[in-house]
Amino acid sequence: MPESPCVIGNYSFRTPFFLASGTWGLGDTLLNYLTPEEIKASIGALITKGLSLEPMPGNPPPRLFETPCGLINSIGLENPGLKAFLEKYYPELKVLEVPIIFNLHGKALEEFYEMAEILSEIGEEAIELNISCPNVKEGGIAFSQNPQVVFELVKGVRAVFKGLLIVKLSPIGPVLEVAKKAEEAGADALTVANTYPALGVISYEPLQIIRGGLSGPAIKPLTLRLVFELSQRVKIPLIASGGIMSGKDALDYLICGAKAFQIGTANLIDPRAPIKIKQEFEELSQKYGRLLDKSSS
Amino acid sequence: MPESPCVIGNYSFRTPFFLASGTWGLGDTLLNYLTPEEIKASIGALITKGLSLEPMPGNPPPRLFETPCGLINSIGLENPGLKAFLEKYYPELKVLEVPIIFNLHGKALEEFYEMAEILSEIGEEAIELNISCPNVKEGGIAFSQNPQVVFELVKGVRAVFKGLLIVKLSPIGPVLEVAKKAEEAGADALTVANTYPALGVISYEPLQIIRGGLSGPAIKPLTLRLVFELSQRVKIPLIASGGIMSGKDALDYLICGAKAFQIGTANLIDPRAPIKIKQEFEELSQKYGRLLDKSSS
Amino acid sequence: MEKVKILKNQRLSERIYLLEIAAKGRLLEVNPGQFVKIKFPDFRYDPLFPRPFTVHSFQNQVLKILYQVVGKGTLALSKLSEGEEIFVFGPLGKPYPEKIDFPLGLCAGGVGIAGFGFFLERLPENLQKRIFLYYGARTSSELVRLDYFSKFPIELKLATEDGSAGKKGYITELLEEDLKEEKIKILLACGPMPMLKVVKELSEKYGIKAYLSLETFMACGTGFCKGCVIKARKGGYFHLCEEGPTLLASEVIF
Amino acid sequence: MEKVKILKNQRLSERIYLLEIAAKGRLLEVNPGQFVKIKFPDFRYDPLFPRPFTVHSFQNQVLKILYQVVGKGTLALSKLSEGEEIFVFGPLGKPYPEKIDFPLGLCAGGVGIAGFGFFLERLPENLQKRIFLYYGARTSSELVRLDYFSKFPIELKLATEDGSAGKKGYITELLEEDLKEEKIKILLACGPMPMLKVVKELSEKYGIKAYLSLETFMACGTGFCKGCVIKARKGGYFHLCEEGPTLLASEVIF
Ligand SMILES: Cc1cc2nc3c(=O)[nH]c(=O)nc-3n(C[C@H](O)[C@H](O)[C@H](O)COP(=O)(O)OP(=O)(O)OC[C@H]3O[C@@H](n4cnc5c(N)ncnc54)[C@H](O)[C@@H]3O)c2cc1C
Ligand SMILES: Cc1cc2nc3c(=O)[nH]c(=O)nc-3n(C[C@H](O)[C@H](O)[C@H](O)COP(=O)(O)OP(=O)(O)OC[C@H]3O[C@@H](n4cnc5c(N)ncnc54)[C@H](O)[C@@H]3O)c2cc1C
Ligand SMILES: Cc1cc2nc3c(=O)[nH]c(=O)nc-3n(C[C@H](O)[C@H](O)[C@H](O)COP(=O)(O)O)c2cc1C
Ligand SMILES: Cc1cc2nc3c(=O)[nH]c(=O)nc-3n(C[C@H](O)[C@H](O)[C@H](O)COP(=O)(O)O)c2cc1C
Ligand code: FES
Ligand code: FES
Repeated sequence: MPESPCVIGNYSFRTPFFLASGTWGLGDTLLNYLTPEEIKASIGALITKGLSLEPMPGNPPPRLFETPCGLINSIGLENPGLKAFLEKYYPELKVLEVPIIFNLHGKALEEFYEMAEILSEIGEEAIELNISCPNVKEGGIAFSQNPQVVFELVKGVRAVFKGLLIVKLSPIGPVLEVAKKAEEAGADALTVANTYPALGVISYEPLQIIRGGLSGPAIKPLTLRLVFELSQRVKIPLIASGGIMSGKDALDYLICGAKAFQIGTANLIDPRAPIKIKQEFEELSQKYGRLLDKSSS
Repeated sequence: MPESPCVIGNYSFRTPFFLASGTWGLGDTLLNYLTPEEIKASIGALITKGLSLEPMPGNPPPRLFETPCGLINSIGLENPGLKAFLEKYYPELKVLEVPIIFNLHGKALEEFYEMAEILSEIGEEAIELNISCPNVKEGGIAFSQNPQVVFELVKGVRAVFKGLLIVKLSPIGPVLEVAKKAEEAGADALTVANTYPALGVISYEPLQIIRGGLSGPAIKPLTLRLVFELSQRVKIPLIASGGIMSGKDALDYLICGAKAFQIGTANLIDPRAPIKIKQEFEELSQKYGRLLDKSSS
Repeated sequence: MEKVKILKNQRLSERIYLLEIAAKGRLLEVNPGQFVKIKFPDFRYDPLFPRPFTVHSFQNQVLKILYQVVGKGTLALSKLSEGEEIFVFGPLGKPYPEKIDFPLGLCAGGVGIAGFGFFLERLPENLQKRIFLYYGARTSSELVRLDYFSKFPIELKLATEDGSAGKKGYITELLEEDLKEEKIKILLACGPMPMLKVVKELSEKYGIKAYLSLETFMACGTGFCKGCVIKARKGGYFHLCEEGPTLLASEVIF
Repeated sequence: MEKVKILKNQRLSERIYLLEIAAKGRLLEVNPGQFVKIKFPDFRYDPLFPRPFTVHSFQNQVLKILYQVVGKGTLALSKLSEGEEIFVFGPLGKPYPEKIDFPLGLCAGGVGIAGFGFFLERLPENLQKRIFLYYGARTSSELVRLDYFSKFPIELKLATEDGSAGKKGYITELLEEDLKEEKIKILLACGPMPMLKVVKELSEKYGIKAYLSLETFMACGTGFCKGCVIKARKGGYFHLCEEGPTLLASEVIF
């Protein structure tokens, strides 16, 4: 059974369901919809919105476009910056006693190192390196197109940060090579994967186009395939992220080799989705227990 | 205005709507659903099912799985082989007087050359090289992961075939490089793109998994983005293929740089889809005529 | 695709419904054993594909579908009310085989009963009298349309898994009793896979011909996608939507 | 998400409907100006996101939504019948501003009228008397709920583009006449973008405060996605679902 507890690297999580970066805001409204007890019982870790060294205002509208069974977003990493986050938003989250994973975005390698050091100094234990955001001009997805750069990045962060180090892959580009390099450089786990570069024509008059990342049920068959392929090529644990809307989706990812599951777009539809998904997953796990034993062996 | 006629290379088509390979069978049941007049009026070209030198039985079931707004197929290029197709199915199609584009699949370069020669000898005028089928063990998508091999392939086919030469790209891998190489080697146009490698868990007991290619509305935002990016990097015309279900979808592709549109999964839902899509497209083109003029300039 | 009005969409049991539409256009040409596919005119792409259903009854231009709610498509169908419009496409597939011997055993599991209604409707009364209809379900409430089937001069035999109606057990047990007594010459079966497997085995054991109405997921139903395959004994595959859905048991492998 | 039963889903004009549900749970806490989002319990992921709607009326625990069919989500909503269940999530967004001067002008274009019903319901009668409600639509049949609004002791002014009811032309023309005569001190407007732009301009021209209820596509409505932004005059963005949907015209750029 994958839950109770879910072990990744040297860390163990109460449940394998994590809240995906950028899909629960900065956390300041989370408690409007879930009680601390519910959060503790269903959510294994909270992955912060992508944080950068300096504050970022994000992209101008339109930032969102609904597609068939999917969402294109181009938020552009709107965030108050790592330091302001630590001051203003973090204290409220910390009291929940749910592990916090810091999702970091840097325009250059040095920015990643600097943020990792800051977190290391205050004793933080988990980082997810976002090398795959399709919505920013500098950094972001560009990193994940070059396996050698990823190697250097992970190596550099590893040097200053001893905690749990997760690398969040882009689903496009030389994914297998990047995964291998991240593993080699000392990553503890891989998040598979970020959103898919996409385009939507919002209106013709005026002509409004959005370029952004596709998430949601539409991409699940693609990311599921990626998890499956990667699980046969790397040894470190895989954390699935892509269209997990139900317990079945999570179970599918488990069967294909994932150890934990990020809930992203589903939170936008319903902030209580994690509770529902975890419950469905447990019911299915009970029902198909033998199957799971086989697939995890 | 893009239609009447739609020009690609030295060829002109009555309409920019083509039937995508593998989504109208071998053509023997087409006339059950459309009259020859309807076909002539709405369909610019018929792209054959992927044909190989030798007959192929296709993959064992399950070959299909529906996903949210998408379809995973793993047909495995079931086809009677080029020669049998020419004998048994082709004569019936030829009388329709709609250009036929031969979609070819080879396990090795030589097989492509041989088929191109056969077609050249009988005076056929159009080929679409399928280097992107995700559902066969040999050939298929493997080709499109290597730009240099694509260069060689296209060069080789070009040497024996003087007609319209289209290369059908895979949406994954080094797409831009492959596109460039195909252009350089003498391709007249690119089809963007084939299906996306995907995986579906069909059932748990017994555990049934399908690996195949994802098509349909789910992938449209992804292929639209690809067309947009490619249109800025290659000069030869792009033929869009991915989730075109409505006139709006085609118009979106036009705006993003495509010159013609393949109707694929939509034919499976409704064999009369091409008529409907063409009509919607024309109505929209009228309405947003000025916009189109701008985007094509 | 014909756009037709729903005349009635009636719940018969917890999960089984009877849909009635006014047939028109090509639908009027449908024959027993063929199916249609149904699509909603709601601009929503999930579910993406129309769903296939056997024609259950076709009298006075009223076409009926007997269906069970198993997923999102059938759930959506079950929520439609009288007067709403749907697209119905067909007829698709091959009719039941033309030359059939009698006495004929029809074996149905659950909604697998659907197509046998239309079949009986088109059969001359003298042949109806030579029909044995074996109809099984989990429980009595799922044995639907008994009134309708009782009006035919057939021999109707029922079984339920919980014994709440008819014989307790599987319908294939009743069938085997009659096969032993050589009451029937040929079989036509429709129902869940496990039942069809038993029917296939029985037909081999008792050396009679059996036709099975099979199911696979269908994307097109028109022979376009080549996805609906069943392994053929002679090698290669049958395309169920074109060559089926009813195939000779002896010619398929599953 | 509360699962609630539909009490009524009535067609008022070609494209405008009135939905009534029995509120419960958190929904009981809703205030005028806030909105809810509606999702169908049908396991279909297209449309993917619940759709946001202002609360139009809330009396005796009956919550009403006035909505217009514009796409697949609202089309699906319009097809639901009495007794069916939907998920309703809310209240979301900020209520209308608390401190408002009178006389107050409410300016509505089309279904932009929705929120003003609930607003009036909660207003003491003496203040209702100091309300001017400007309500415009394309044609008379789209001026819905006139009976309901007529029951309030307000001054109701109508306009239609085709002149089939009220003044012929845009509602903002009526508004400007009264602004010229200094009849109103403050404005609250909801309707299509072009109308809101004119209201913004008028408020600047006549030097009065105007609040605008704005719209963007919303994925979450809960402040989670940061997608629903409107440019702020002071730099940066407003998140409409958290800080809106009603914002001071002078503070936004569009
Ligand atoms: C020729 C034909 C005639 C039919 N006639 C009738 C009839 O008369 N009455 C009737 O009630 N039904 C009939 N069916 C079955 C009916 O079409 C299905 O029950 C229906 O399509 C289910 O749609 P859904 O959206 O409700 O369920 P879905 O949500 O699509 O799925 C229902 C179940 O099927 C499983 N499933 C989905 N795809 C596959 C796959 N590729 N392989 C295996 N399992 C899969 C799912 O996991 C789920 O358990 C017929 C089918 C065929 C092929
Ligand atoms: C806070 C709030 C309150 C609202 N209150 C009401 C109300 O009380 N009554 C009411 O009738 N409506 C109200 N609306 C509008 C309502 O939510 C929409 O009309 C509805 O979501 C449309 O859904 P649909 O699926 O029917 O249309 P869709 O199919 O989603 O699209 C409808 C139209 O919007 C366009 N569109 C889609 N996405 C975007 C985008 N990102 N940017 C620009 N255009 C886009 C489409 O092209 C199409 O023309 C409110 C909206 C908000 C934000
Ligand atoms: C609105 C939105 C904002 C996101 N912001 C971030 C981010 O800041 N950092 C990041 O690594 N991923 C971000 N993502 C990606 C998600 O964390 C997740 O990996 C992706 O959406 C795929 O999962 P899903 O289909 O479950 O949403 C964002 C996604 C969405 C929809
Ligand atoms: C059932 C099926 C069979 C296909 N067979 C072929 C094929 O033989 N050769 C090929 O190049 N593409 C094949 N394709 C890909 C389609 O031609 C098309 O490029 C793809 O489905 C994307 O377009 P769509 O989303 O409009 O379907 C097939 C697709 C489907 C769904
Ligand atoms: S369902 Fe497509 S060929 Fe049979
Ligand atoms: S709609 Fe998501 S933050 Fe406002």
